[in-house]
Amino acid sequence: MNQLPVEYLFFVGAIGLVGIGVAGMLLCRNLFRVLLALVIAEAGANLLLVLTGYRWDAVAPIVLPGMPAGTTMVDPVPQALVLTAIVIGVGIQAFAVAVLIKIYHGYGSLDRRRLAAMLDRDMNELAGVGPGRSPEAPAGKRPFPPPEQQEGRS
Amino acid sequence: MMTMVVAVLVVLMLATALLVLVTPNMIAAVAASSAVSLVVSVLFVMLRAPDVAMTEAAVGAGLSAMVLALGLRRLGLWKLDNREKDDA
Amino acid sequence: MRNLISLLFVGGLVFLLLVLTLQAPFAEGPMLVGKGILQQGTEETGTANLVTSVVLGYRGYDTLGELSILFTAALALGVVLGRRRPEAPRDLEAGLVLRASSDLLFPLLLVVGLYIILHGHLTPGGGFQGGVILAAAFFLPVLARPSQRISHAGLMALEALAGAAFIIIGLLAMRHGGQFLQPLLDKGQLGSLLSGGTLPLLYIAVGVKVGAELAGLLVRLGDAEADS
Amino acid sequence: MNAVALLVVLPLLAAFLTPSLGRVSGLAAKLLGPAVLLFCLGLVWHYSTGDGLPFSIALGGFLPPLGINLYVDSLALLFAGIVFLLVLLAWPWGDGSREQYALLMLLAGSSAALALSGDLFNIFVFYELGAVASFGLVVSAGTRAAHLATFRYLLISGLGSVLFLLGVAIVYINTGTLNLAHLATLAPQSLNNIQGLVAFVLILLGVGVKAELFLVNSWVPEVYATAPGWVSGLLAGIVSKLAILVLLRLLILVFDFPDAHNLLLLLGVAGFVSGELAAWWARDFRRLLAFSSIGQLGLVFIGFSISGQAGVMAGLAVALHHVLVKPALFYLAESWGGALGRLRGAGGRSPLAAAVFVLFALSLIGVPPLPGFWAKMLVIMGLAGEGGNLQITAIAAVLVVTVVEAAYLLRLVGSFYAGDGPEAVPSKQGPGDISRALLFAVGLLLAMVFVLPLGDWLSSVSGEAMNVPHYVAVVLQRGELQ
Repeated sequence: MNQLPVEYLFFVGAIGLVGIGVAGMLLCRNLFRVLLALVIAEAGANLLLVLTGYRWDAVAPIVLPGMPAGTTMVDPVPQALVLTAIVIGVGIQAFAVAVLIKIYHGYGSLDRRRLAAMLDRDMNELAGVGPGRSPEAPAGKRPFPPPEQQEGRS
Repeated sequence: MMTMVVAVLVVLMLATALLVLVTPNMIAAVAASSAVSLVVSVLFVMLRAPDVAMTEAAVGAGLSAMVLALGLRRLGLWKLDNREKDDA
Repeated sequence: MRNLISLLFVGGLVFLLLVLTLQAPFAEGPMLVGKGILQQGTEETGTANLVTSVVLGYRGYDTLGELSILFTAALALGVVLGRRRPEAPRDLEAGLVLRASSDLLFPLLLVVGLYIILHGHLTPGGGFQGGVILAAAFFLPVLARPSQRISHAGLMALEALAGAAFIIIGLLAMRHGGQFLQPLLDKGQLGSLLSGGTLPLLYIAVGVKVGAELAGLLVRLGDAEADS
Repeated sequence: MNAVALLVVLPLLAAFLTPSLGRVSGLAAKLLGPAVLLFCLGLVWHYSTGDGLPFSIALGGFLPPLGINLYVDSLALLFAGIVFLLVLLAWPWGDGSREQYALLMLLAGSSAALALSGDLFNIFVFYELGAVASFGLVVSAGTRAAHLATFRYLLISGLGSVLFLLGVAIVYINTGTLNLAHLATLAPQSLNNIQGLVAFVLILLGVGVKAELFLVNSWVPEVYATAPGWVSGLLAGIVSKLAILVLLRLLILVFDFPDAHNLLLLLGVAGFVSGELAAWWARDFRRLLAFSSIGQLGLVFIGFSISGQAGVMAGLAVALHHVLVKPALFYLAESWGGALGRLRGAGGRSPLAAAVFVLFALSLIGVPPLPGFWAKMLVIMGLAGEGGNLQITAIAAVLVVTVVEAAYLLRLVGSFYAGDGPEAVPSKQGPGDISRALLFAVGLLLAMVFVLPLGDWLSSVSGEAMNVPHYVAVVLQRGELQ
């Protein structure tokens, strides 16, 4: 009955996937890779969810002909949840790829930081305000000096 | 025996997942993410979840890789020697 | 700095989860709902595959939400990539091997997909898995013969029909004071193809919808490639 | 009673049919949605005026906790009604494409489902549905900035859903159930520990993405600045409010621990302070509104952190006030959405719009007769009633930051009436935007006049929502599964 290490292993696997995925989402700079990291994190969460319904002494939750009554089965509920979650995941993923294509068309880059800077500039342009926190386009009077100097662009 | 198999699979899975994050080649990254799904689906079989395993194999390893590959082609990253400049 | 905070966050998350789940009652969780379903599931829904009884019976409403999400994703993807452009020049046809094998594979995939959908209440598999295979069956010819196109309108209509069918089967149950999505029809002999009441019908709707949906997603992404 | 499922199902059915119907007849596609929405509004009215509330239905005839149930009380019906009303108001302002109509119906259906749902995983499914529908609406602006903002929103939201799933896994492994009522009976034993707290934090972060919670709200200014104005109004009016309703239910039924409340208080104060300070620094109208929205939702969380009925009531009051104010302000932003400097002298060019803005601004600040004052008052009174050190600090923070809020709003109001601006450009309001904003202003004034009956009604609604034993009894009427 010394099955302890195996259960640790499953958990380590699931949580490791989540950890790697989330770390990738936060640290990678290429947006396509960030999307891949999200996929990995989702797979980890799904694995963890299936683990919650697992039993050692049980069989898959399918009644087969000739199966003795009262056979223990694993919990079907988390499995159903994971089925749902997987399909949801792929739908969102396809949409994300389409958006990514458009972003690449629009900005010519997938680098997260460069894109963030360009988004900032775009939003300022859209709103008709100058780049950065410049002192010459304030609303009314500002009692404090601007906290940061204008960035490189004029 | 079971422990050994699971240990090998888990290590393989985590290593592949890390590979997704660090490999400079995007095609390899997509392939690796598909491989992660494949290992996960094997784990699902061991956890007695055949339905989930089938779905993960069909959706995660097959379809999702296809979607990502189509995306890569459109993004112009479909090159084997592509060292992305954008990734740190 | 930001990287450091991110790493700390991830480290904390992993550590917490590890500590918590290793304390948790693994493999002997309370399973209150699960036990109930294992006891009553086959009687209440008439399906041999209890995961199917959960997906379409006990949590059929979740499945409706999930179908809606796929539908929404396809719609939103259409909004992003825009309406289809008029015929753009396409690549030449693929090689003979690919074409021949696609001709060979198409009926095979179709049959396998339908088989998996139809037996979803008996064996592992069902609408989602079969639907993915159907999608592959319809996308394969597109890969082999880029000049041929699948009509988006047709796929969309098929999908709308399947989605509406799911809801209407659910609504029919309400006519006689039943609840939305309550199983109808005879439950039949457990383990035979014609068992499980309306659940196999629901699974066919799911399969067709998922298949049309995913094929549409792939075709759209592939189309987008043509005019780049 | 079972017809209550139609509130969710009919909008979804309409959404499925709209794109195909639009191919046959554009007019039919345009009219199908409003017809369904009006029918749903009628249904909401029918249930909320009839007796027999609260009740619960078991979908598919599978009794909870095995199946999924819909729980119908005044609070759920109130939010469902708000959803249908706001979507109906937004209907004529889209670009008229059938995809957009379908997305609006999906948003309506998913939001109604969230309001009624009595199952933890079901909440996840429809939360995701609402998220994807809102991605589609935001991206319909079609600019590259909108695409990028949507993608960043999608990533945060994806991270949130992973965290939510982890939380669900921890809850399930400890209790073996997902039904909220069943969880309410089990939580005092199984979840009143570190596991429960971690599950709460994970689920809070997951749902908090849409509720603009501090830490996971970085998408808010980007999305609100790039999306079409009416979409921002919908997001601020519907999506964030439904996320808050979900959190409220979970807080009352499942995670009713002191630690959870304190955490909510901290995050709420952080959100309020950071939001209002950022709004002070904002230089364009949309981002000012976005940051102010973060601040207001922080105030809602502060309200919910107060234990007992006072907290529920305070949080709901702030949330409902925000529903009245923010969508209207975003409608105004449709033509005012530029730099604040360009709004100089706007009071002369479109006096009506400026007057409406002044009204909303005063209410946001909390000037006495207006409803915003009562909402803020309830929060502060509730905090004072708790009386802990943390709560006193929170009161001080709220009061100080209110001064900041007043300063930036009044600064803007002042510039409206400060002669003609340097560039007398657009800032003229279209008749559609101003008439809708006026509708909300009238609502606000009515709320001011009828503040006492409203207060009584809110008190009874929150009392009903607070009554956990009753909730459990209604849902698990046929005895609990062992």
